[in-house]
Amino acid sequence: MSAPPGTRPTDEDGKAGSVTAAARRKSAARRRRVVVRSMQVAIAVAGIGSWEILVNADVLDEFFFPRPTDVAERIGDWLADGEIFDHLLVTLTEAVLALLIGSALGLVTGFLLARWRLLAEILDPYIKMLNSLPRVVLAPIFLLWFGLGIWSKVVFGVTLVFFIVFFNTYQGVREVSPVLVDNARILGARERQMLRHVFLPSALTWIFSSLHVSVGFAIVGAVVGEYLGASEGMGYLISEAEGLLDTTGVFAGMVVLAAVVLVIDLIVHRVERFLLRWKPVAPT
Amino acid sequence: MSAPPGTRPTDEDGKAGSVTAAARRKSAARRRRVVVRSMQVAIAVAGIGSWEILVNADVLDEFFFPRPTDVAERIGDWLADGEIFDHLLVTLTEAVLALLIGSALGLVTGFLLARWRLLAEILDPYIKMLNSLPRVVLAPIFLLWFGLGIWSKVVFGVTLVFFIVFFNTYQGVREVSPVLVDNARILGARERQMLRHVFLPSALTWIFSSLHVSVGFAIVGAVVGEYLGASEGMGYLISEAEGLLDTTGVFAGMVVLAAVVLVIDLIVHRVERFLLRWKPVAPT
Amino acid sequence: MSTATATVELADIAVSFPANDGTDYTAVADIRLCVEAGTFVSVVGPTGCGKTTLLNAIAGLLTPSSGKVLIDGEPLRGLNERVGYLFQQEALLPWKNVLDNVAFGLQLRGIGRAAREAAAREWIRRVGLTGFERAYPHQLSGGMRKRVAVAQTFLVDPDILLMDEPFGALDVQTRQIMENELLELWTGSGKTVIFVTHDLDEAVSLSDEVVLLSAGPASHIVGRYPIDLPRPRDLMDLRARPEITEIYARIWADLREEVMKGYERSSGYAAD
Amino acid sequence: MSTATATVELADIAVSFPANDGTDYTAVADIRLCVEAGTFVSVVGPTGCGKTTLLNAIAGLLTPSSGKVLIDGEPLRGLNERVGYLFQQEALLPWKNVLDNVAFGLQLRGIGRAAREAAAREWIRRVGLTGFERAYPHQLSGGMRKRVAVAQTFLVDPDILLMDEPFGALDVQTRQIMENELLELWTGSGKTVIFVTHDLDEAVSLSDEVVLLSAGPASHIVGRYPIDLPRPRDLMDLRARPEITEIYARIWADLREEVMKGYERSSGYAAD
Amino acid sequence: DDSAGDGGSRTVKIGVGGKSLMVYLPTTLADELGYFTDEGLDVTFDDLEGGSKALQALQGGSVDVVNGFYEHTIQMQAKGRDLTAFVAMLRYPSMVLAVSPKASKEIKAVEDLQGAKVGVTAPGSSTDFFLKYLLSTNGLELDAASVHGIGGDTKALAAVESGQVDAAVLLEPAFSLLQKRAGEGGVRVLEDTRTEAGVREVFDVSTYPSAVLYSNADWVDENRETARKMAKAIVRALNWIEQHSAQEIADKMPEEYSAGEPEVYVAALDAAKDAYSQDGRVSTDGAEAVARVLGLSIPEVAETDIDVSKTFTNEFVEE
Ligand SMILES: Nc1ncnc2c1ncn2[C@@H]1O[C@H](COP(=O)(O)OP(=O)(O)OP(=O)(O)O)[C@@H](O)[C@H]1O
Ligand SMILES: Nc1ncnc2c1ncn2[C@@H]1O[C@H](COP(=O)(O)OP(=O)(O)OP(=O)(O)O)[C@@H](O)[C@H]1O
Ligand SMILES: [Mg+2]
Ligand SMILES: [Mg+2]
Repeated sequence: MSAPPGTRPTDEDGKAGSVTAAARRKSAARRRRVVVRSMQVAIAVAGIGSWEILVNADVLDEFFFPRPTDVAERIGDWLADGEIFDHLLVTLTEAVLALLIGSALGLVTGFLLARWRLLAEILDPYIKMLNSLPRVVLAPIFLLWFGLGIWSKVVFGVTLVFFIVFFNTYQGVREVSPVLVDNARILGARERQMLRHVFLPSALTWIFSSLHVSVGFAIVGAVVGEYLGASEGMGYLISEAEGLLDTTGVFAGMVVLAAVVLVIDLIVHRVERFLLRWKPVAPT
Repeated sequence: MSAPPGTRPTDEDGKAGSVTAAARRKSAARRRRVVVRSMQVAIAVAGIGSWEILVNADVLDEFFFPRPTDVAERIGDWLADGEIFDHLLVTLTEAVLALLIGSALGLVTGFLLARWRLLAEILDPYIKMLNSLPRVVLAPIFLLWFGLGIWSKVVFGVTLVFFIVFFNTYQGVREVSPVLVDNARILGARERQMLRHVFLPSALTWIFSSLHVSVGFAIVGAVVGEYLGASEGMGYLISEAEGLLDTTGVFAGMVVLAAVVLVIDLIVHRVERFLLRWKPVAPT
Repeated sequence: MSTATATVELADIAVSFPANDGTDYTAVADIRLCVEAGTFVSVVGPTGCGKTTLLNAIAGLLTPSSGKVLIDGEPLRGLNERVGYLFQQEALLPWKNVLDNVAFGLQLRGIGRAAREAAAREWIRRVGLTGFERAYPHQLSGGMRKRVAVAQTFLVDPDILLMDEPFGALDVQTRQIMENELLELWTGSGKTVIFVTHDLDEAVSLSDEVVLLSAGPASHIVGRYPIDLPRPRDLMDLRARPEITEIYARIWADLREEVMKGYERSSGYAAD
Repeated sequence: MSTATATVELADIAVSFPANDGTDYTAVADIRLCVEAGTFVSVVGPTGCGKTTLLNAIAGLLTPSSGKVLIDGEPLRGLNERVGYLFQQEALLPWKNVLDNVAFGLQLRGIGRAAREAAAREWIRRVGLTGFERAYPHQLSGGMRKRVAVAQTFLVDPDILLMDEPFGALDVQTRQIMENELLELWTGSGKTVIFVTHDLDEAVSLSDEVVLLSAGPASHIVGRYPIDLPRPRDLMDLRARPEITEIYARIWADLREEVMKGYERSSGYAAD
Repeated sequence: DDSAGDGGSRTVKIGVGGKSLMVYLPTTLADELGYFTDEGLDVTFDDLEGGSKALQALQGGSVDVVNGFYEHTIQMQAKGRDLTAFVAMLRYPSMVLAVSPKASKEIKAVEDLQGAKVGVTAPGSSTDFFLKYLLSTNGLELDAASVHGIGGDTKALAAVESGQVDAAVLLEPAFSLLQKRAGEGGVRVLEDTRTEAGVREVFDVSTYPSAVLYSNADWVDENRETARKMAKAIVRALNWIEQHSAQEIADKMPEEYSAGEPEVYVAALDAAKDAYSQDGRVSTDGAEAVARVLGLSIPEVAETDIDVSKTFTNEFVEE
């Protein structure tokens, strides 16, 4: 791709040329963002529009697939009413706590086992068995230990997030380039310093990859936890609507959740971009 | 660590020395395996034993934490009865299908989006929103679309496995060393060949890391799917036991599941070891 | 063996990279160079001046910020399909053993297993790695990996050969063997070779012309030294010939000046 | 600057690696070598003979299959805490910029930011990278990365310095500057230096002794060439001196023999 | 201060196995009408995913009282734990065995369920016991029909409507909605326990206790005053129900409850209204009927000599 002829003359001089290049890169990025946003909107419009049309044409059963306009209206009511914010806050608190605690535990365990291989081999089957337990079935025990408040939901989310983060951290640490490890050790790094300067930064892409999945699972954990027993929160709202066969309410609840996830993920993404700022842009 | 003096003389000759080294490595590996296995057994014995003692001492409520001996007895009954195998087979079929379909979809989507970055940017929010939907709430729609048979459970599992595999594949492909990519392209690789020879092998550690988590989630998906509506399978069995307030049955079901997971994971592990046989042993 | 030839022309090329403070770092600028089809050109210059950058531009892996790369007079768009490129960094596929790595180019061209493995084994022999066909890259020494890369690149027989310090990790003698293999491959093939090296001896004795780049930033061509020696050349003999020593001394002096300039300048220019 | 000195002794060392067919590949065998404290020894040999393997053993990164590494007469267990090691491969931390990479060793020793950055800047200047303090490794050329690694290793001032082809990626002049820096660092410091290189000129002009390894497998020491030249040496002058040319020629011939042997042998030994 | 002077705590946590379910309506209504407050009680609700989760919450100490099914008191007695139901809110269990409009075969009576797929809310739940009881009283084996757990709400509706199950035991308001959606005569009803006639036909008793407030026997003993106040509030709510129309009741319920399809809600309420208890009492013959039904499905209950008198008390509702 050659430069447009108009920009040519300034390129003769090194500095001026470089400014143009930077400007060009910036405007290309802006153009790309516009394309992305408009495509996203187009997809949303097309998806929701065809949904609405299909419902109106009775192809989709309105009971199971409530009209998007009804869902929007319900959300509007909720927002106007304001009560939704209390529920949302509860669920959000649970999800964020689950994300923080779950990933902290996953990180620590992942590092520990990746560095202490014998322990990893010993615990391997236990971890895999624990990961296969259906959390829903364990709900009574969570209730027993953590009560009906937010903590049983947090634990619920933690049991999902933990394993996702753990497996990726574990593998991420083991994937660290041996030369980097050797070099740091020769330069005098103790185990703790290795973690901080070598293993953690190197495993970061792995960790963030798992965090992106975890955001969704933390929300799911909180909601399902509430669904199983609670007196507030989005899961409670959804479960109540479900008991009343009010599918519009169920969908409205899910839409609100989905919107919230985007916000949390945006935060994760920002942190990621900051921590991984040293990375070369990926090849295409 | 110096060699034991006894083995020294043979080392004078290159070939003999190397045979000894290979033998030494092998016996070290065997010793390690023995340590690992015996520690695993020790943990199991200690864990189950103290559980039994705590229940007998009424520290743990038997209503929530059934006596391990009772659980074992129940499993024995089930095995003797033989009916358990039908249930197990159903759940296993669902889980394996969920694992296969979910990871295949995750892989394909992951590759597609990693290679087609504009599409990835456009779809990004949608994927994250979908991942945050509580699957349990969607059960009516799964049921409507996929019936009460195994397929609604498979879909349930797929919705869990897909995201885990997808996010890791996506990141794994993007982490491929740019030099390898450039080299392969210069050597004449078309996009399909790049996938086969560069991206797939390079992303394999990422993919397998996600598969290890996915095995557990596939089982969970199948069980929870059955839990929500089925006439057979381990989830049905567990849910029935729960309705009957028969916690012994609930735990027995979970123990059987956990055992099964180890078997599936063993298979995944074997495949992994074969496909990643080119890897140097990780540094310690 | 292919017989197509290709002229490589760098028309007023500049390349800049985004620096961490948001400005640009201009690596090379004002590069005008025409490499006639079938000639062997070496590029030398102070480390970090932009040699690799130029090769990347010719390979189409990097789009110049301004200027064009012309192949046979046609502006290059996207990847240059006619080049073979021996990278400065290691670029072997870690999951393929030596045999499969060397045969990779042929595999991509759809050549059957038997045929490509026979060809690969021949090149493995020529770079002295017989016996290591089944070894994976991590089981080889640095120099051995480099030789595998040489075999990999030579085997696909490209019209344009870009080589970035290919023999730097080899001992003198193995290096000579490799140089001879290269000349043998090149002689009469009509290939265009662009060869980056730090060994002036090597540059002078192999090439038709040596191009000297200035110290960065905004590195440009400061000298071109045609080497009018008869071919075929006997590399062993060559180094003693007076013409060689004379050219060598000139390049050496010019390069030294550039390096010193760069050293002094480096405290003046700030990337941060 | 530390003043402790260390004798490095390789007592009958052999190293073998598991090959892919389950047998072992013996890289080096019967290595007996004593490097006196404070001496500068270069190791040369055909590529793939086992030079890096030896350095790894001395650094404690690799346990010999038989034999012992003795440091000041004490058998080495685990990592050798007294070495600095300039790896043949790239080993910079990609997430640290040049300044932080160079200062890394001091950071690990708990030295405060201001002090370690001042020291690091000084070394960055000495390797000619002023202006690139904030650049990340992927923004540097191959030779620049190598120089960052040099600065990183030199800055921690170890008793034993292991260097694996440190200057191979540098142009001749920058290489000389680096060699001078190395000699300056070493002279009078009592450091023991073990230096792997393919440049015989470099080996001869820097060292007290050159050690030649045979071609692999089971590589062993085939020649030791003491270089009895007065110090301090003027590297520029040195290469013209007749003693040098003579030693050079001897090593050259012996090395050539080894390389040729290896080439012939390589079809006889099979790793697969 | 947490105690109401003599005999009991002032704050009560009630666990409900699906608060929006119509069978538990009187509790919500009592709360909405302020009857608990009138008694000086501070009541909070926790909504649990089902009756057994609510029971587990009680066992684990997360809630004080459960608004759940009477059967659990019998099941727990078989496990050697005493629960006491102290006020009933339903006299007819309100379970309806209905045939799917898309049933795979002609089903006219319970006998025709042989080999059919039948939906219940969950295996091991009241609906499951109900089905087993019907099968056995109609001369079929307990496993004559294959039982599917399909939940009690949207999922159940989806399963029945689409013919995933041939028949199902449904609760309100799912059944009313099904009827409305299938149109006049679209749904064949095999058994309907929303009326006295239905209950008598199926169980051969006049009342059959289902939704109740129960707690651990110890708790009831120690909080007699609180139990009495709660029972009183519920009975007042029951009386209020009797005296008002379905529409009026619906209007008193929280707004969300009529957010979906208000007409269906009212219609369902209208159909179920008769099933609510009038005096809050549990009858002994009804309790024995429950024990009989459970004994069929649960060997543990069959093997135990159940003393139903220990599972409930009417002393708090008898004023
Ligand atoms: N991706 C990049 N981002 C920023 N700067 C870069 C990038 N790649 C190269 N540079 C800069 O461009 C200049 C030239 O780099 P290049 O790799 O072409 O040098 P070179 O001549 O090949 O050096 P060497 O002999 O050491 O290999 C260097 O100053 C380097 O810092
Ligand atoms: N991890 C390994 N597994 C198997 N073989 C290995 C391994 N590392 C090195 N070798 C073998 O040991 C021999 C010596 O390797 P080494 O890297 O020491 O060579 P070198 O002398 O440093 O060569 P160069 O000059 O090319 O760097 C080689 O034949 C190599 O194949
Ligand atoms: Mg370069
Ligand atoms: Mg080496």
